[in-house]
Parts: sequence; structure tokens; C-alpha cells
Amino acid sequence: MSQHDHLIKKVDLKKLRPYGDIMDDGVVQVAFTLPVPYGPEAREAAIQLTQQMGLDEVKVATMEPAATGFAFFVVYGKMKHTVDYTKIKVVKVESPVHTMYETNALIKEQIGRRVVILGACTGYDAHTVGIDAIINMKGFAGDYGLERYEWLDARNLGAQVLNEDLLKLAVDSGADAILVSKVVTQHNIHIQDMKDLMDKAAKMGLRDKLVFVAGGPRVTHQMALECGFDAGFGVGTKPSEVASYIVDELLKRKKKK
Amino acid sequence: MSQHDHLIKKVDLKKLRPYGDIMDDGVVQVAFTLPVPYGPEAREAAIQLTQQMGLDEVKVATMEPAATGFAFFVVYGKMKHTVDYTKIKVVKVESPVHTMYETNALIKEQIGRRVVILGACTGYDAHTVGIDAIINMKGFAGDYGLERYEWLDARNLGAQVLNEDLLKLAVDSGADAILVSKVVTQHNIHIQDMKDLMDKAAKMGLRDKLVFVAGGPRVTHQMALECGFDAGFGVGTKPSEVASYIVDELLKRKKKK
Amino acid sequence: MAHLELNQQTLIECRRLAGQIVSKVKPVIDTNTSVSIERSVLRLIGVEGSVKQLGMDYPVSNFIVDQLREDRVLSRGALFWFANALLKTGASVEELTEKLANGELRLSQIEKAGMAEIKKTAGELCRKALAKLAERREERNLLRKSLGDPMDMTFQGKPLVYVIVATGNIFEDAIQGKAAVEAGANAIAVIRSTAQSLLDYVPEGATTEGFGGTYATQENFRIMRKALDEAGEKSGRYIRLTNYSSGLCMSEIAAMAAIERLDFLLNDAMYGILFRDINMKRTLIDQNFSRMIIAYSDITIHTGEDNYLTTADAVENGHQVLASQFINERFALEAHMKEEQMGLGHAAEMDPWHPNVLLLEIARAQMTRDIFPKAPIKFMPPTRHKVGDIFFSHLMDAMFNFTGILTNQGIQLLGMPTEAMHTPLLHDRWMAIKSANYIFGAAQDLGKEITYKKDGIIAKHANKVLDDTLVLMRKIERDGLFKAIEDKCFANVSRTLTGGKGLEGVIEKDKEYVNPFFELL
Amino acid sequence: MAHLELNQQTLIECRRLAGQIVSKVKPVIDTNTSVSIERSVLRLIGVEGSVKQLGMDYPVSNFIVDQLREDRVLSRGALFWFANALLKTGASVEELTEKLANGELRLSQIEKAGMAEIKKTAGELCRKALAKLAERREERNLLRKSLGDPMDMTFQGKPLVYVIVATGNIFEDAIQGKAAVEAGANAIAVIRSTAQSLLDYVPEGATTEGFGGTYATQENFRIMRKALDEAGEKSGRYIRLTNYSSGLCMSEIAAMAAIERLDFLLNDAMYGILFRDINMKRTLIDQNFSRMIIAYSDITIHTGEDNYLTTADAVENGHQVLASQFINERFALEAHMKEEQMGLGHAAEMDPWHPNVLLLEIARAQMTRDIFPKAPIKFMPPTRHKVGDIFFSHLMDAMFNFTGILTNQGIQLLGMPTEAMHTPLLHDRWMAIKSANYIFGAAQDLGKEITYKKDGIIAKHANKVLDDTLVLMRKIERDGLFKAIEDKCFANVSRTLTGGKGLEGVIEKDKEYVNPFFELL
Ligand code: B12
Ligand code: B12
Ligand SMILES: Cc1ncc(COP(=O)(O)O)c(C=O)c1O
Ligand SMILES: Cc1ncc(COP(=O)(O)O)c(C=O)c1O
Repeated sequence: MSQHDHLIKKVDLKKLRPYGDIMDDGVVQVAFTLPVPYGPEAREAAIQLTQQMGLDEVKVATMEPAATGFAFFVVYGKMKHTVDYTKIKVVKVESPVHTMYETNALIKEQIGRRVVILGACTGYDAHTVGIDAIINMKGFAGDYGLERYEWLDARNLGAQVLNEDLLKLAVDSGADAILVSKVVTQHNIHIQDMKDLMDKAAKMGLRDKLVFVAGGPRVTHQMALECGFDAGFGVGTKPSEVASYIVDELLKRKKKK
Repeated sequence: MSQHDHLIKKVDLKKLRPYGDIMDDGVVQVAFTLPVPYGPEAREAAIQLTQQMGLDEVKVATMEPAATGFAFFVVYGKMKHTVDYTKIKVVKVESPVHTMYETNALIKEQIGRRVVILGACTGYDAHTVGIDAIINMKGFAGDYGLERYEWLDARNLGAQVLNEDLLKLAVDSGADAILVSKVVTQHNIHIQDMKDLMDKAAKMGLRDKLVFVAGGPRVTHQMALECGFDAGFGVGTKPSEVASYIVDELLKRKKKK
Repeated sequence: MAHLELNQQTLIECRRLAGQIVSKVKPVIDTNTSVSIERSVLRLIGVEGSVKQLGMDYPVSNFIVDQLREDRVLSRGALFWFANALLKTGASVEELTEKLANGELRLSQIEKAGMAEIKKTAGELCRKALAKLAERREERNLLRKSLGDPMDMTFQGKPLVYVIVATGNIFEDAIQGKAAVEAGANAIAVIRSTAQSLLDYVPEGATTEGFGGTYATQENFRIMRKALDEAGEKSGRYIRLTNYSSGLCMSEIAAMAAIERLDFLLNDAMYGILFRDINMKRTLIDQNFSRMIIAYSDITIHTGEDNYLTTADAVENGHQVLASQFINERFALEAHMKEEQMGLGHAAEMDPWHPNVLLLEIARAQMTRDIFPKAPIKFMPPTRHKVGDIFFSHLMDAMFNFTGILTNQGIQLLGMPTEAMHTPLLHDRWMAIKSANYIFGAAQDLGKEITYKKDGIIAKHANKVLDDTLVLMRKIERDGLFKAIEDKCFANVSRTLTGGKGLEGVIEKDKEYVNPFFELL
Repeated sequence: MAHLELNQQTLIECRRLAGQIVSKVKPVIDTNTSVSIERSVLRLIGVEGSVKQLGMDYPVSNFIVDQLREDRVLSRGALFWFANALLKTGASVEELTEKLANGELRLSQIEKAGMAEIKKTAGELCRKALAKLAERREERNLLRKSLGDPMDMTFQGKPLVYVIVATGNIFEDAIQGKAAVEAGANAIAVIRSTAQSLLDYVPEGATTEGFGGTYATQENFRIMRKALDEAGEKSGRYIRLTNYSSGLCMSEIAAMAAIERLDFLLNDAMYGILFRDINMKRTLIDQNFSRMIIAYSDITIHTGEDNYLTTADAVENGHQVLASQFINERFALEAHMKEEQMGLGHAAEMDPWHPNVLLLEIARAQMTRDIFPKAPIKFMPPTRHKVGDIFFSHLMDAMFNFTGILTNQGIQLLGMPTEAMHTPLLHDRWMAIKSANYIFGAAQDLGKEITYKKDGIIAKHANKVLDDTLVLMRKIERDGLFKAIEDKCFANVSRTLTGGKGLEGVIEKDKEYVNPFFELL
């Protein structure tokens, strides 16, 4: 298509904008409910709000009487804002992902003993499926869980484990790493619980003795760091990623000493 | 529930905000595609753009690899912006809606002759279903079309009628009102066509001799006024609303004279 | 209607095994009571209100039962002591409650009357209590008749449209419940706040803060009941209200629900054990009493087998669900419930990308329908495999709705597009109901139009689940229910007989234990 | 597979009537040619390029045919004059084209050779042209074999996933077409810009602006073909490209498509008449020649009966669609097409709120499948009843996808959630494909699992449509096709024999008319 190159509009990464069906058209879909009755005034309020969001050429795809006194809107518009994609720096877990065999070999050769890992779903959170997926034998998406690793001693404590109990157990079992799963996020309860664990760990002098890893569908690495953890994993995490990270981090710490 | 009144949060119309599941929580759903590869940087770009839209507590519900080089996002956030609902004034078609019998009676008594109406889908627009719904006998949603009105002489010219032809026909037939349907809106072709009609009408000295009514799924009264029409009708319009408006407008003009 | 040809012998055998399994644990149920049962008894006879304790409103019923336990006399039953006190003080129930609450009296300290007298008074109290419950039950029947009952249609028509509210704030719940009714919902559940089930008391008063749900309190029940009655009046149909008779307060919530005319209760013989790590004995004892109240009050229960498919793969583990349904059915019969009251739970929780997944879901749904023909059946939506792509999630719910109408399920809890994100927003629920309205209408009579191939994928899957169930039931019967639970027979979760919360709240009944409800209900 | 029991006698009678209907208008087709046919002929033999006219690039083929018409000699056929000029000037096709374009020569002015010679040269030109077309056809066959052809699965497996792109900009179309292939699409249509069908010439070059679609130009065909070949290579399957052989340039677009190896063409014997107000005669003449090219090139057509259901209610007017399909089938056979090339069109356009609408849609879809067992059948999505609620719209498409897989449709054009708003955004298409992938997988073998009740709602609706069709076909046969169209027999639209655009482009063939393609194709 080279003879046409001048006709093809390329993405401007310095001024990145949403793509609808033409480069840089900025098309965005928005939906929300307003607590006012369905009608032309509600429609106008929806348009004005959408405009305030920085959308141009606002089109109300639909206004629906969701209930007496509530109007639901689907709106399309073209975003004026842009973001400089070239300037975006994201902190991410940087360790390479090893296979189970590689991770086992690394531990065997460079640590020489089984690495002890405790996992739990803390606070009142009873969503164990995520932590089970990481730890239990069966694993997740075809990737074996940590229990399957010969050179890991991974223990799944299940749900509703209190932070203090978890830390006590970690001390007792001489754990190298703690895995915390947080799924319920209402009122940011996950963040509170995560920070509380790290406060308690600090008080017990455990902060740097253990690798602290958090996970859950709304957990990001960034946010885990902000809560004082060493790493965070989100949606779709595979056990091998977690194992790789823990071992790499342990080796890094070992070298530092 | 009166003893609980103090516990119930009422809507603040001066600072109206979207409603998710608690009054004033401001929850908004946004979806768009960014023309960059799926990955943490794209995710961050999406978050930053959403924040620029004035959303707080941004949560990326999903990032999907829509294609190589394209990431699709569904994001939730809480809108900071508000709108003063008490200040919203919308221009709307204000005429009361009469039944077919009432409209017929009004014409019979106060005009005394059949009112001639021409309808067409103009330009290259071939979407006749809308104008058919308004004019043809059968009507729309159980409401009879204008052809059915004894005291209206409504003629449906169909699709792809050129503006000049429409105006010429209007003169020839001594029409009282012109109904224009615009459905295709790409590149705002509907607005161009509508303005062009009114320019031509003005040149022919017809502007005030006829009632000009526009309609279509993206037509609003406001926008029709801006194009120089007398009224505009959108999604779900019923024939009786249009008939009522035309007759009321004709009577108003009659009184003015 | 399309039906599956299922091996009737296997069904009979499964039910026989369920009878055996339940009768083996029946002694535990019969010889024990629990703090929850005793508190329920007090609530039923009219002990209301709260005391201040640790800075919060603590229910008087808890306060009284705690004292009896402290004084190590609870084994005779709260009613023994309460009836005795009434006899000896001549006070009314209200007066006595007042005096107990402010510390003027303490039940175990009051001089004892004769057993016959006590039993007589206790019996009277119970009969009066039941008369009140019967009144609420009849009130429901009247309203069902006067307004029209969407459930009457369930067996010929469409599944009952059922949604949850979970704002944490009962007043918003009321608003959203009403909104849902306008959109077409016929039943509303107020989801409980996370971990309320682990509280050994029921909070008091109207509440406006919760995590992932709203506290179940008697005042909240009232507020919501009133809101839904209003909505029902307006919409011209009887609207059902749901809460949770589950967790450590299983039986008292049944009592409160009966008093406040709730219609549906989540109530399962094993859910608390498996999913809240509540002690086995405690759960089995409580479920029995709660179900007796439920039976009397004509409440429909929803069992929790759907949850198994969130921790155990749904394609592989249909038999866990069915086995549990047979056991739940049996426990319910023991508590005098009618089959018509059994909203046995199951769910469409298979991986959406599994080949022919709709056929497998149809198989499971249809077999559930055919095996429990009189039970309303509660059909739960996809949740486990829901992801943040709300558009895709909405489709999964559409296919779930389709399965529901095709196989004639009774009560359809609608899935939400934002299941993987948050408890439903007002418009999430609105669009979910619109989906059900559309699909239930579009495919209304499809189930009557088709027949399934005899040896097809659907028939094979159903028969496989049934065969697997028989194997599982045999194991459970052989090892006993307690051991079976330890061996992860349900939901792939293991619990032990002495583990879990609330065992300390189980008390062996004295031979002088008094609780006429057991005879009257 | 589930099938419907349809009255075979009625089907035979309908097809007999279709034969009669078509043979009555055949004389019009046989005795006339059109400017479009003549331009196609020139394009096929290699007349390429454009001249500047009125400030734009005007195709040389148009320029030449315009001249011949001006000179009132077109009735002998462009090939007569062109072959003659080649003979007399000794120039190559390219050289002659060049000279005609720059005005050095004018065909009608050139001395005439003998008829036999002219016919011979013309015949050679045509044979060479056809050899080129055959090459492209074989190229397709090779690619289908080497890459794998999703269409081979159509009759056992899933409907072909088919989507549109319509950005107006061919380069964005290419990007989005490739994106769609990655998501799972197997065929891509580039929708044309509004009203291109009313242009009596085909624009030239790569285009980047359009209204509601992208101009169909030969260069655009090439760009898109290349993009999809690349995408096919990457994804390991042959990807089909669609455009529109419809409107005033019906036959030359067929020629261009054959040359650029397009795979699907929208092509209908009556669509232009009904929906673009193109003259009846013109349309019938053009469709015949275009289909001869199509037949030869092994292109699959898509007929436009789906459109009828946008103007005529779909619940009531299934018979209009079926009658038209019979007529389209007959016209196609006359043009030497095989049944396997006939993507007869229909659509799921019923009001989603009509009771049991899914049953009625299944009835129509299944009967279409059963009546045309060898035809791939093009199944179009809901559009007319689509509204701005994109979430609901997405559900309508889900049920449409379900109907498609259940009834084993051949080519499934996916519906878009934003149908009521705009031509599809990249992610609209992505989620539509995800929906089809999901539902086609989830319900893949459902059609094989069930049978329809003999006298059920589905069977009754199908038979009603069939009976109505017979009545309609009888009327059309009695009154003739032209009168039938005037009487709104299709799509509730009325057109007259002499009305509509393009009649001036119809020319009665001279007895010396030369066009060997008519014999060779
Ligand atoms: C299954 C489920 C349940 C089951 C849990 C069974 C069990 N034993 O786990 C049951 C039915 C018991 C349940 C109950 C409740 N649930 Co729930 N539940 C879900 C559901 C449907 C799926 C969660 C799941 O299993 N996902 C699958 C796993 C594999 O994914 P994952 O957890 O994200 O894990 C992956 C990654 O995040 C990561 N990961 C996770 N943890 C960790 C840890 C580490 C260290 C690492 C490295 C990685 C990692 O790796 C995993 C694999 O890739 C979600 C909705 C949804 N679809 O997400 C609601 C959901 C989480 N529940 C919710 C709620 C509100 C509840 C209740 C409070 C409802 C109620 N009031 O009764 C109760 C309370 C339970 C409690 N006390 O916590 C809400 C939470 C809302 C919010 N954002 O706060 C959700 C989102 C549903 C909703 N829309 O309302 N639930
Ligand atoms: C049916 C249809 C067609 C039919 C039209 C048949 C016919 N004779 O009308 C066919 C198949 C031919 C067609 C073709 C095309 N269509 Co079309 N079509 C539609 C469709 C599916 C429905 C429109 C409709 O009939 N709605 C039902 C009527 C009753 O609603 P309505 O028009 O809104 O009318 C109501 C009100 O608006 C109002 N009203 C309307 N007019 C008037 C006038 C007056 C005076 C008053 C008072 C009121 C009034 O009253 C009516 C009753 O309440 C829409 C998608 C959709 N669901 O909206 C696309 C759509 C309008 N089409 C579209 C396109 C792009 C095309 C094509 C250009 C595609 C192509 N490249 O081939 C062609 C070009 C046609 C042309 N030259 O204009 C786009 C337009 C995009 C845009 N916003 O610009 C849409 C939105 C589809 C899409 N998502 O791409 N189309
Ligand atoms: C039987 C049963 N009880 C209770 C619950 C809810 O949990 P909780 O008791 O913790 O509120 C569920 C949830 O699905 C359930 O199925
Ligand atoms: C047969 C046929 N031709 C053409 C079209 C498209 O219209 P146009 O020819 O105006 O591009 C359609 C649209 O659906 C169609 O079905």
C-alpha cells in the first residue's frame, strides 16, 4: 500500500485519543442514570454533563425511563482530551516468567531449600477461588498451582483469615512469602485490610523478612505498592507468574545481603 | 417511613449528578477503544483519559485486545461534574396533542378547508419508513397517519426528493406545510440538507408562507430551529403530535394576521 | 413441555439414600438445641427490643439467652425459664422482657414452678405466637388473591423475575426495589452485608451502611416489606421479599421473616458449613428449626447448591448439586415443608466457552425441573465466569434467561452485566429485567414446541449427572454426611465435625427441655 | 438436524410459477442491452483508466459508451465497435483505449469491417477476458484449499461469520477488516457510500471520504482484497470480500469484482427497483448479465429480500420474502448460476416484543433453510426494530445469532449493538463477533438435538407463510411481475414500468448486436 501512505492517518501517540472508526475521531460511549424524571429536561441535563466530561458532538443514543424519577442514558460523543502516551510509565512486576521446571531449578540451585509460602483470603473476605487458583495443585488456565511445585511449600489457609493470625502463622512456619487475596472492594475494604496487614507486619518487624504479595480482580501492582506490599497481581494471573516473581525477589534480596 | 426521613438522602437538583446505587454517587460507565496495543500502558492511558473526563475512583472493568494495536476498555468512575437542573430550559414543541377527531374539528371550524401537507425524505436519503409512519394511512404505534385525517390533504413524496423539487411542488400544490425526514446523519449531511432547503425557501419567498417541520431519529426541536425550521420531531414521534402541531401553528399564524 | 427420559429407578434409589443419610444425622438434630433456636423462640413469643452492650444495640433475646447459657441452664430451653418467670411474676411478656433487660430480674434466679404448669404456659405462648404467624400467612394469601400472584403462573408461564438489591442502605434498597418492580420484577432479595452471617446476633434498627449488602434487621424487613407492598399495589401484583435464613442466626431470621411476612428465605442445610465455615452440628440443628417455622409460614426456601458451582467446575460437578438437592429435600420434608415450598437451588455456571455449553446447561436445568416437578426451583445466573466485559456478560445472562424459559424454571434470579464489578446499579438491574422480559416473551412457548433427541448430547449429559449422583449418594450414605463433607463431596470444600464457628452455641437438650414449637409446628 | 414438514406440492407449484413469471419477462431481458452491460463488456476485455470530465476522473468505459450512445450506435453493442476498431487500426486494446480517451479516435467514425471478422475478434477478446476471470476463480480455489475454507463448514458446522465495514475511508476499512478477521470474521463487506448506486459510473481510485459507507472503486477493491488476503494468510483461513453489484452499475461492478477476485456480491433481481427507484427494465436486464459473470466467476450472490422486512412488517410478510426468493432463484438459474451460489437473503426483523417472536423467527429461518437446501442462505440481523439502547440491541443480536446456529443458516451477517446510531465502530464489531463466537459455540449442535412439534406454533407459522406465498405467486403469475411490483407485492413499495432512474440507459439490441459473452458465459 506504499503508494497510498500519504492517505493513511497514523496514530499520534503524543496526543492519543479514542478510536471509533476513523483514527483520532475520539468516539466514546457513556452510560449513566440521572435521578430525575424521563423527559426533555433530563435529556438536556445528560447532554450538559457529557459536555462537561469533555465530549463534543454529543448524541443521546437513548433515554430510557428506568423507573419513576430515574432516566437512564446512553450517550456518544467525541473526546476532546488527549493523553501523551509516550510519557506514560507504569510500574509493573518486571521479573521474567519461568516455567515450573525453571522455578524449581532456580530454588534448588540458588536457595537450596524449599521456599515456604502462606496464602489466605483475609478479613471477612470469603472468596477463595482466586487464591485457590494460585495455590491449589490444579492451578489456573492450564498452569499448575504452587502446591504442585516440588521446591515450594505452599499452604492455603483459606478464607476469612485475620491479619494477626496470618502473621503469627508466618512467624511460626518460617514463611518466606505471604499471599493475600482480596476480592470484596466495597468502601475500599480491600485497601484498608491490606494496609492494616502491612502496619501489623511492620510492628512485628516482619516487613523486610517476608515477600508480601497481594492479588484479586481489582488489585494492581501500583495499588499493592501503595499499600506497602511488594507486588500485586490482578485479573487472570497465572500461578507461574507468582512463583517466578517470589523466587526472583528472594534471590534479589539474597544478593543484596 | 416518615420517622426515617432524616436518613434518606434526597436529590440535590442544583447539583445534579448521576445515580449508581446511592444518591449522588455519580457512577458513570464509559467505553472506548484506544489505538495502542493491549497492555499496562494502554490501561494507564485509559485511566488518565477517564480522569480527564472528570471521573474519580476510576475502575477499569475490562481491557480487551480488540485487535492487534487496539485495546477496548470498559471503565467505571464517579463523576465530579454537576449540573444545575433547576436552571435547565428546553425549547420544545409546546402545542397540546389533539386526537384525530379534535384536529379534524379544529380545521373544519377554524380553517374551513383541507390543509395541504407535503412530506418527503430529501437529498439522497432513502429512509422512508419514518415519513411513512407519519403520513401513510396506517400510521405508527396505533396512531393513524395523516392520510387518514379527513381534513388533511397529506401527500407522501417518498425518498430522494431534491429540495428544489420539493419547494416547486409545494408552490404548485398550494401546500400549507412541508414535512422533511432526515435519517442519514454522517458528516452532518442532514443538517446541510435542512439548511439548504431553508435557504432555497427563503430565496423563493416561501419562508413564512409554509410551516416547515423536520423529523428523524437524530432530529431535535432545538436543532430543527437552528436549521431554520419551525419545529423538529425525534424518535418515537406519533402522527397525531405532528398534525396537532401543524394545525396549531397555522391557527396561531392566522390570528397574528 | 419437553422432558428428559431419566432413569426412574435411579431417582427412587437416590431419594431412598437421601432418607438414610438424613435419618443418620437426625439424632444430632433431635437431641440438641442452639442459642439461635432459643433466641428465635423468645422472638416468636414476643420478646422484642434491645439493650445497650459494648456500645451497640444488642437484642434482648440474645441478652437473655446469653444469661441462661452463662448460668448453664439453657439445656432446658429458654421457654422453660421464661414461662416459669411469667408464672411466678405474673408479668406480661412485655413487662418481663423489660425487667430482664434492665437487670431487675434474671431468669435462672426465679423460683421454679411445676413442670406441668410451665409446659402449659409455654404451650399457650407458642399457640399465641403461631396464631400471629398464621395471620401473616393469611394476609399473604389475601394479597396474593386480591393483587394477583405472578407465582401462580410459574408452572404454566414464565419463571418468576427475581432480582437483588444490595446498596447497603435500606432506603436506597427500597427505592431500587420499587424501581425493579416497575421494570417487571416480581421478587426482590435484599442481600446481606458481608459477614453478617458470622454475627451471632441480629443487628437492630434501620441501617444505611453495609459492605456488599444491607444488614438484615427486623426494622429493615419492615421498611422493605412496606415498600414492596406499595409497589405491588401500584403494579397490581403481589411482590415477594427475600432475605437470608442462614448463618449463625438462621432460625431467628426465619422467625423474624415469618413475623414480617417475608416470602422467600435463602435457607440451606449445608451452605453455612461449606461457605461460611459454620459448624456442621450447629447448622443442621438450626436449619431444622428454621424450616419448621418456614413450613408453617408458607415461606419458600431457596437452597444454596448454586454456590457449589462457583468453587467446583460446573461442567464436571452437576452431581454434587443434585445429591445436595436430594438431601435438602429430605431435610425439608423432615421439617414438615411441602415440595411446593422448596426452591431448590442450581445455577448456569459453566464456562461460556465450553463446546455446546448451552446444551449442557439445558440438560442440567431440564433434569432439575423434571426431577423435582412440584418444587419451584431457583435458577441462579452465571457469576463465576463473569468478567468485566459487561457487554459479553449481558449475553451470558441472555442465554441463561433463555435456558430458564425453555426449561420452565420456577424462580429466575437475573444475572447482572456488572456481576464481576459491583453489586448492581439501578440501571444494571433495569437492563437485566428488560432482558428477561424480552427473552421470556420471545421464547415463551418454545419448551412446548420441541422434543429432545433420545440419545443426544442433552440426554447423555443429564443421564451422566444422574449416574454420578447415584455413586456420590452411595458414598455419602456409606460414610455418613459428616465424613462426606470432610471428604469434599460438596463444592470441593472440606469441613470437620468439630471445626467451624458456632459449635459453642450448641447445647444438648435436658430431658426437661421445653419447647412446644417442636410439637406445634 | 431439525426440519419442518412443509407441503412439497406447494413448493413445486411455487417454483413452477416462478418459472412462468420469469419467462414472461425474459423477452425484455433478451432483446435489450444497457449502458451498464456495454461498459462491463469493455472493462472485461481490458478497457481501463479514466478521463477528466467535469473535474473528476470519469471511467473510459463510460466515456466510450457515452459516445456510442450519443452517436446512436450503441444498439450494436460496444464490442461491435471496439472489435471493429481493433481490426481496422491494428492497435492493441490498451492503445485503442488510449486513443479513444484522448480523442484521437471515435469508435463510430471508424470504417467498418465485415461482420464475421468483427464477431471473430470480439469472440477472441471475450475468450481472453474469460481466461483471466477463470484464473482469478482458480486462484480462489487454490487459496481456499491451501488456507482452509470456513464455508466448507457451513453445511455441517456454524454459519459463516460476516460483518460490514463502512468507515468511508478504504484504509480504515482495511484496518477494521483485518481487526474483524482477528476477532473471528470470515467475510467482510465494504458498505457503499449512500447513493453511489444512483451514479451511472463507477468512481476511480482509492477513496477516503464517504457517507455511511465507502465508494466501490476498482482500486478500493484491490486494497481491500490485499488486506483480507493478508489477514487470511495470518489467520489460516480464506477470508471473503463482499461488495455491491447493485444499482445503475450493477453489471460493471460484477465485472470488476470478478477481476479483483471478490467472493460475495449483493445482487438482486428487484432490489434496485424497490429500494433505489431504478427502472424495472433496466434492473432486470442488468441483473441478468451481471449474474452471468457471477456464475462464471463462482461468486456467491446475496439477494436483498431482507430489506423488505424493513418496510413491510416481518411478522405479517414472510411470504413476500419467500416469493421473491423463488423469483430470484429462477432468475439466477437463467443466468447459469448454481444453487450453491445463491445466498438468498432474509432477516430476523420481527418486533422483539411480539409474543413468541423467537418461535416465529425460528419458523421463518428453518423454512428458508429447508426450502433451499443447497443455497448458502444469507441471514440478516435485526435492524428495523433496533433502538438506541445498545445493551438491548446486543441482546436482539444474540437471539438472532441463536436462531442462525439453531437453524443452520449459511452466512450470518452480524448485527451491531449500535445499529440505530451509526455504522459500526471497531469495538461494536468486535463485540458482535464475540457474541457470535460464543453463541455459535454454545449452541452448536442444538439443531441436531431437537425436533419441532408437528402442529406447533413454529410449524403453523411456517406453513402459513408458505400458503401465503402460493397465493402471492399466483397473483404475480397472473398479472405479471411488472404489475405485481406496481401493486406493492414486495416490500409494500410501488414502482411503475416507465418510472425510476436509468430507463434512458436501456437500448434495444440491433439484430447486428455483438456480445459473445452472452454465449460464452
Ligand atoms: C464465586 C463468588 C462468590 C462465592 C465465593 C465462593 C468461594 N469460596 O470463593 C460466594 C457465593 C460464596 C460469594 C459470596 C459473596 N460474594 Co461473591 N462473588 C463470587 C464471584 C461470582 C466470582 C469470584 C471468583 O471466584 N472469581 C474467579 C477467580 C479465579 O478470579 P479472581 O478472584 O479474580 O482471582 C484471580 C486473580 O484476581 C488473581 N488473584 C486472586 N487472588 C489472588 C491472590 C494472590 C496472592 C495472587 C497473586 C493473585 C490472586 O488470580 C486469580 C486467578 O487468575 C464474584 C463475581 C465475579 N465474577 O468476579 C462475586 C463477587 C466478588 N462477590 C461479591 C459479593 C458482594 C459477595 C457477598 C458479599 C454477597 C453477599 N452479600 O452475600 C458474599 C460474601 C462473601 C464474603 N464474606 O466475602 C461482589 C463483590 C463486590 C465488590 N466489588 O466488593 C462480587 C464482585 C459480585 C457482585 N457483583 O456483587 N461470592
Ligand atoms: C430500514 C433501514 C434502511 C432501509 C430503508 C428502507 C426504506 N425504504 O426506508 C434500507 C435497507 C434500504 C437502508 C439503506 C441504507 N441505510 Co439504513 N437503516 C434502516 C434502519 C434499520 C431503520 C430505519 C427505520 O426504518 N426506522 C424506523 C422508523 C419508524 O423510525 P424513524 O426513521 O426514526 O422515524 C420516526 C421518527 O424519527 C420520526 N420521523 C422520522 N422522519 C420524520 C419526519 C417528520 C416530518 C416527522 C415529524 C417525524 C419523523 O417519526 C418516526 C416515527 O416515530 C436504520 C437503523 C435503525 N434501527 O434506526 C438504518 C440506518 C438509518 N441506515 C443507515 C445507512 C448508513 C444506510 C445506507 C447508507 C447503507 C448503505 N451504505 O447501503 C443505505 C442507504 C440508503 C440511502 N440512500 O439513504 C445508517 C445511518 C447512519 C447515520 N447515522 O448516518 C443506520 C442508522 C444504520 C447504521 N447503523 O448504519 N436502510
Ligand atoms: C443458602 C444461602 N445462604 C446464604 C447466602 C448468602 O450468604 P450470607 O449468609 O453470608 O449472607 C447464600 C448466598 O448465595 C445462600 O445461597
Ligand atoms: C441487494 C442489495 N443491493 C444493494 C444494497 C445496498 O444499497 P446500495 O446499492 O444503495 O449501495 C443492499 C442493501 O442491503 C442490497 O440488499
